[in-house]
Amino acid sequence: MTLETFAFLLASGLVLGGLYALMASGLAVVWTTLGVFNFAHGAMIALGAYIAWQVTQYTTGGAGFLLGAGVSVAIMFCLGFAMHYVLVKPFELHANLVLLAVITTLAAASIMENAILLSWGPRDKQIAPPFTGNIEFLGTAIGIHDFVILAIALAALLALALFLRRTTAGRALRAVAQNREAAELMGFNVSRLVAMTIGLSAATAALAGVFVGSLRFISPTVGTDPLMKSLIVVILGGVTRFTSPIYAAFIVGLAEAFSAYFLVLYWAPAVLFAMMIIVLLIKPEGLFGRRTRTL
Amino acid sequence: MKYAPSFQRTNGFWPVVIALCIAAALPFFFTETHIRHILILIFVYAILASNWDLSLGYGGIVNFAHIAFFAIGLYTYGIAAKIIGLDPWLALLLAPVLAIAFAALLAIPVLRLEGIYVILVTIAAAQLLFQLVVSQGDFTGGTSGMVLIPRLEIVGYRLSSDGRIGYYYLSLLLVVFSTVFLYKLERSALGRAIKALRDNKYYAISRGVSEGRIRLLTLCASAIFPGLAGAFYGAYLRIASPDVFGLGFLTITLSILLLGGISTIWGPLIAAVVITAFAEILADYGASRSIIIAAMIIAVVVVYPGGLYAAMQEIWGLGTRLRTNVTAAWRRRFQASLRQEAMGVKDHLVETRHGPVSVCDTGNGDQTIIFVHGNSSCKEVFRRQFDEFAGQYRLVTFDLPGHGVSPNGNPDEDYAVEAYAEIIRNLVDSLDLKTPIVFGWSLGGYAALEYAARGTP
Amino acid sequence: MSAPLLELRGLSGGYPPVSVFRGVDMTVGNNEAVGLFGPNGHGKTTLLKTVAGLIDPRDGDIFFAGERLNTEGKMRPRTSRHLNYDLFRRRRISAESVVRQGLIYVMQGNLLFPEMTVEEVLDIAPQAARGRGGAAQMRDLVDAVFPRLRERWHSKIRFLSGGERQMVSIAAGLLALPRLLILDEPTLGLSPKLRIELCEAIAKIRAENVPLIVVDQNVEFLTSLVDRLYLFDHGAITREIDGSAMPSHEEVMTMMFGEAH
Amino acid sequence: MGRYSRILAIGTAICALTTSAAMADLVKIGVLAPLTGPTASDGEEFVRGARLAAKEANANGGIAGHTFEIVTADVVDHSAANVTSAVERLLGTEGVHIILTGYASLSMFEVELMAEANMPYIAAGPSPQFAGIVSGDPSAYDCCWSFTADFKGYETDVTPTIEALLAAGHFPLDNKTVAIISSDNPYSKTISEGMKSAFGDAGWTVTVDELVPFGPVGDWRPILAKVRENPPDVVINTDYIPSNAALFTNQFREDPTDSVVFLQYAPLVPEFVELTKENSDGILYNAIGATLDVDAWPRGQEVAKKYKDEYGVASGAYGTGLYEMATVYFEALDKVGDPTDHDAVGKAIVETKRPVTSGFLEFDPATHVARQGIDHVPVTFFQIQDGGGVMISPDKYKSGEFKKPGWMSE
Repeated sequence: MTLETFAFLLASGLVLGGLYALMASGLAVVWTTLGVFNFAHGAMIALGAYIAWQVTQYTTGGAGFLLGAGVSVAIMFCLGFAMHYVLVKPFELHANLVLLAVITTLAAASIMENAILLSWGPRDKQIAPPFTGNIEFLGTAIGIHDFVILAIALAALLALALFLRRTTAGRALRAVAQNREAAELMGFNVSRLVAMTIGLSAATAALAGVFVGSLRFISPTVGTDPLMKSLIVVILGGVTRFTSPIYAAFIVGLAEAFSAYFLVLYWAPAVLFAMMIIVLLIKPEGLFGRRTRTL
Repeated sequence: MKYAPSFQRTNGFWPVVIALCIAAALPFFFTETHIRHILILIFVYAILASNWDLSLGYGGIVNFAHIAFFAIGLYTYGIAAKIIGLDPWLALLLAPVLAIAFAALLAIPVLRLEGIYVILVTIAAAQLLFQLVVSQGDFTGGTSGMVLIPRLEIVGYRLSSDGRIGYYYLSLLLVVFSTVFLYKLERSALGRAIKALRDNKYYAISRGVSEGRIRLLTLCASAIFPGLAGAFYGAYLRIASPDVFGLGFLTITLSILLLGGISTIWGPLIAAVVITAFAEILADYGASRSIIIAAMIIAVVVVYPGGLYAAMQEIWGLGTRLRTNVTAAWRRRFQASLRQEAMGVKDHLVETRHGPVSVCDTGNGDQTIIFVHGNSSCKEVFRRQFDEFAGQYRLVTFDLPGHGVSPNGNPDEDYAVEAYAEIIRNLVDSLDLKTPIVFGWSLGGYAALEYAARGTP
Repeated sequence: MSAPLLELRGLSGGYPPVSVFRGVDMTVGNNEAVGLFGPNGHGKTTLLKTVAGLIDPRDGDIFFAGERLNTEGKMRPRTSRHLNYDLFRRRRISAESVVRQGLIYVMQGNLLFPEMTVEEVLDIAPQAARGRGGAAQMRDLVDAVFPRLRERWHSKIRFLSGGERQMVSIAAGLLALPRLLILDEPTLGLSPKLRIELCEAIAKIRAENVPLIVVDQNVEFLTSLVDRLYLFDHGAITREIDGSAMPSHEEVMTMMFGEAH
Repeated sequence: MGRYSRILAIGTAICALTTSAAMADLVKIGVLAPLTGPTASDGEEFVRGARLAAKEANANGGIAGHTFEIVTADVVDHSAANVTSAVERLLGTEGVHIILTGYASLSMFEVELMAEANMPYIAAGPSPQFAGIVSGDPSAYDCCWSFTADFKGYETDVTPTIEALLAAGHFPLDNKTVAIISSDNPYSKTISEGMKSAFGDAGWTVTVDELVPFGPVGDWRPILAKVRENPPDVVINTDYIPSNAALFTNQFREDPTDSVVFLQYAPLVPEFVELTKENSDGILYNAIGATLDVDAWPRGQEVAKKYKDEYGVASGAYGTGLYEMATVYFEALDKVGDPTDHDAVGKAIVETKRPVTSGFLEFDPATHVARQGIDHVPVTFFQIQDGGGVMISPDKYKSGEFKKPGWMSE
């Protein structure tokens, strides 16, 4: 294998990894806080992408892209916030919370997908990438846009991590995730904090959607594949810590790129699912996880 | 089981008989194959959902690979009947065997995990199976599936002839068998062990229930009829395609299960009819149809998590309460003389903290004796005591809430020993009974003890 | 006499349909420390959780500093077992509003937030006290009472010992500027050395005139600390003992379980 | 046409004329289409094409005294359950006497249901699957016809066409190497397998032979890395999903090799060019059954224009295809007169010999599949030039010449 090929695969793996990290961290944040799996995460990615696309129809170029991303993140945050009150809060004390949340989030995903279909139609679309052209990366050419996206994704994750660790508001969110009753006794409005967490998750989904929509293409069902991928990432990494799915995302991205080269892409999904079962069997808390849940 | 009445003596007997008769007669009213097709689909969904309830509702194992049992049945039938050339009926019987084998395999990871991890590992297992099916294109037809799977015939008669009437009755038969199986299982020792393990795992284990064995059996038992239904589906549609692994199929079945209500056998059957019919009515609305159905599911789950069957039971219960209340009121009004004849005094309603109760009070005497009757009884059981002691003591007795001619109480509040004790105290206060002797019979005895324990002399 | 700081009138509650405590009347005066003593499993914690707003009371009222904490009226019984009442019924009391009023409940055996550091926990603790003065004073008090916490400032809670966790809990409660602090079994399961350290710390807090309700299994500690003692048994207050005649351990046992004990 | 049937036809025509008011009943044309789900964009085209044909026929006073209305049934995700339900719905709808579709299921199993109900069915799904079901007992499937021609040309015609381009001196032939990438679905896989043997027979070497799982592909770069290690003369990707093909094109253009690029089907879908913009200039693709919107084939131009005038957007293969299927049915109905006589309609359809948008339509009685070939439905080769497909082969229809793609060296 030449250095060129290696660089090429590395770039591919890193970009995929960054994308997966962004998708999976949103899923993990909700999971850690509520202990439920949000099946609507894929649909939120799709909806975020469509909102941004709509904005870029009015404002083009780099400004349009930024504005689109901003508007999409803001709208999706509000939607995520509202979703908590409709989809989870009403039965958060119910014994079957996990199961009920599965069905409400599945239903919400169906609503969002079909609403997208009704409002934007079924055809593939792309959010015009603001950066075109290639850059040299260790002797091979890769689209600039991919790298910019990777950088923004990492910056967004870093910002989220800093928010959660360093600010009082972020610490309050972590407190709610770790011990709900104690947080309530500290005088926090737990429902609002949980809703904020889901809002944050939706915002990262929107960002991921904008990136998918500009790197790849969007259709109403574009979220299905990211949902499965983030599921795998989250399980491999474990959900107990905010950072663990991020490592796992890069591992999965790189593994996908290199295994597609060395083995065949064909078996990649099967290998991933088999890995997922094995990890669940021997270390259910994930490769980088611990027993306690935290944000 | 000793304390459960036989099915013939339950409230459900006649409704089930009537539903069965209607189901058997339906094809004569609906001759179009379209409607029969929908009915067959309803039966298939009903089998899938109600058997899923065995693991999910009764067993508490959230198995998202349940649809994979169906898929295995489907592909087993397809491969056995078409590629190996087995007799279709034998292939049909082979399907559940392989489904059980897969369930046993699935049990290995499931046994080690809890809660949401079970969901994840089963999703992964189903996806892995999907990859396997798709990759073995030579046997399974790959992504497009295998077509022209042999159909079922009975001595040359195709079950699909005469507007699919054969398939209709076969699927009805499957539903009946599946339901009888689930009903019997639920009431067997195994069924009790399954429920015990769900409700209090460690207690159940400490009482000798083997967690591993029971969970394995639960999964295997829940695989039998889905496997059969899968094979039936293959024979009926004559295609085995990998889309049964998709999220769509899973969502419909899960919606049916949750809408019907978990931990009931009948709920999923009812919901299968409701959801499929509803989806069919809305078929012309395209994307809006999915939105409406999804919104409906959210609404039900959020507002009434118990599901349709629980709602039906509550409405039924409401009816019963209304009926008994009306009867009690009618008796208070028009049969007072009969009771007066027995007791010697006329009864009247006295207000208490737990609603009005019907009281007989002889009214004179220094020492009062209060008689409290037992479960499913009434104050008139004390008529001989009233005959005997009248004159010597002041005698008081009353109908507990929901008994005799007292109005019904609220089940959460009023049907408890503590509440009965409080009623006694209220009566003592309002009738000015001073320091009574309280005589309790059976349940009344507990009420009397509770009254005494509260330190009211 | 001015109105008491906390007043419970005929409070009943529990986890429906089970009723855990009934008809509890209790008062805590301004600047008063009150002890609550009774056997385990008889509903003390459920009562205090109700006061703290974690559980809806079924009947009765809670007044704090002259204001009612719960919404008025008796909890209406459920007529349907499956209808989701959480959707239709507003909670009758919320922990958030209770804490904002300055009634702080420190839970027993509190694991707190295992993955956060002491610093982080104490950073978010004053949240509820926004708009009330005296924060700096309280910080000094915490430093003075729990010098140990400074040493563990950047340790995660899950690495702390049980006693240290309890200290963090109490410190967090203090930083919320309590007008009344409820300590639920603060010395439960601690080593004797730590227990003594914690008891001393609580005494220091009391010395700062912080009104307290303390639940503990140690009668000596309670009687040395509080002005009044309530005996709690079978979900009801069975006796109220005034500070002028604090009984010994043996006497309390006799009061609760009779002569044979 | 036999004497009796001619008399019958005249008789019917007279009846139709005399009692046209009374007899002018409504025939419903069932259209199976994915109205929701991932392929809903194609479904929209199906319905539009059929609707256009019905509107036109109604405007002309109907066919044999009948007017037409479109009823649709949603096959959603093409799953067996949804397709069956949709088919049953149409079969159960009063007044449906013909069912048309672009494609309903990938396996074409619904043909079986149509045959059982004896419902005339014209489909444009994958013809090998169709033929596989029908050829066992063609007479049992007299009602079912595949508008899609035999796919054999997809497998065989790429090699000679590229060799012809080489021979014409458009680009040098280094070492006769080809990289073939396919997706694991019956359509792409069958074609890529056939291509491999066709190239092998012609003395080519297959340097890369990749199969990717069916569904969205996140990144083609690892596969492109393999391609680049040993740059081939020709790169072929038979994955037909437009977004996959578009991503492939974009990522190929990041660091292109000195190769001719051939994609299967996807460039036919309008959004492919939209998504790739100038990156797709120079890409080759072919089609069987594409609209022959060229001067040499007036029928294709005419229908394509009609569609565009009606809906404001250009049709893909399915819009005009469904229009033509409806036309085929109208012609058959015109001959038979009675739409309820499904046997006769089926037999009339087999006699179809007429130009349609995709070529000259004639069915093979052995498989009920439209014949493929230069005189029937041809395999047409296109190159994307300045954002539009230019037909460069066969010579009979071509509208332009091959241009050397920008990424290839001089």
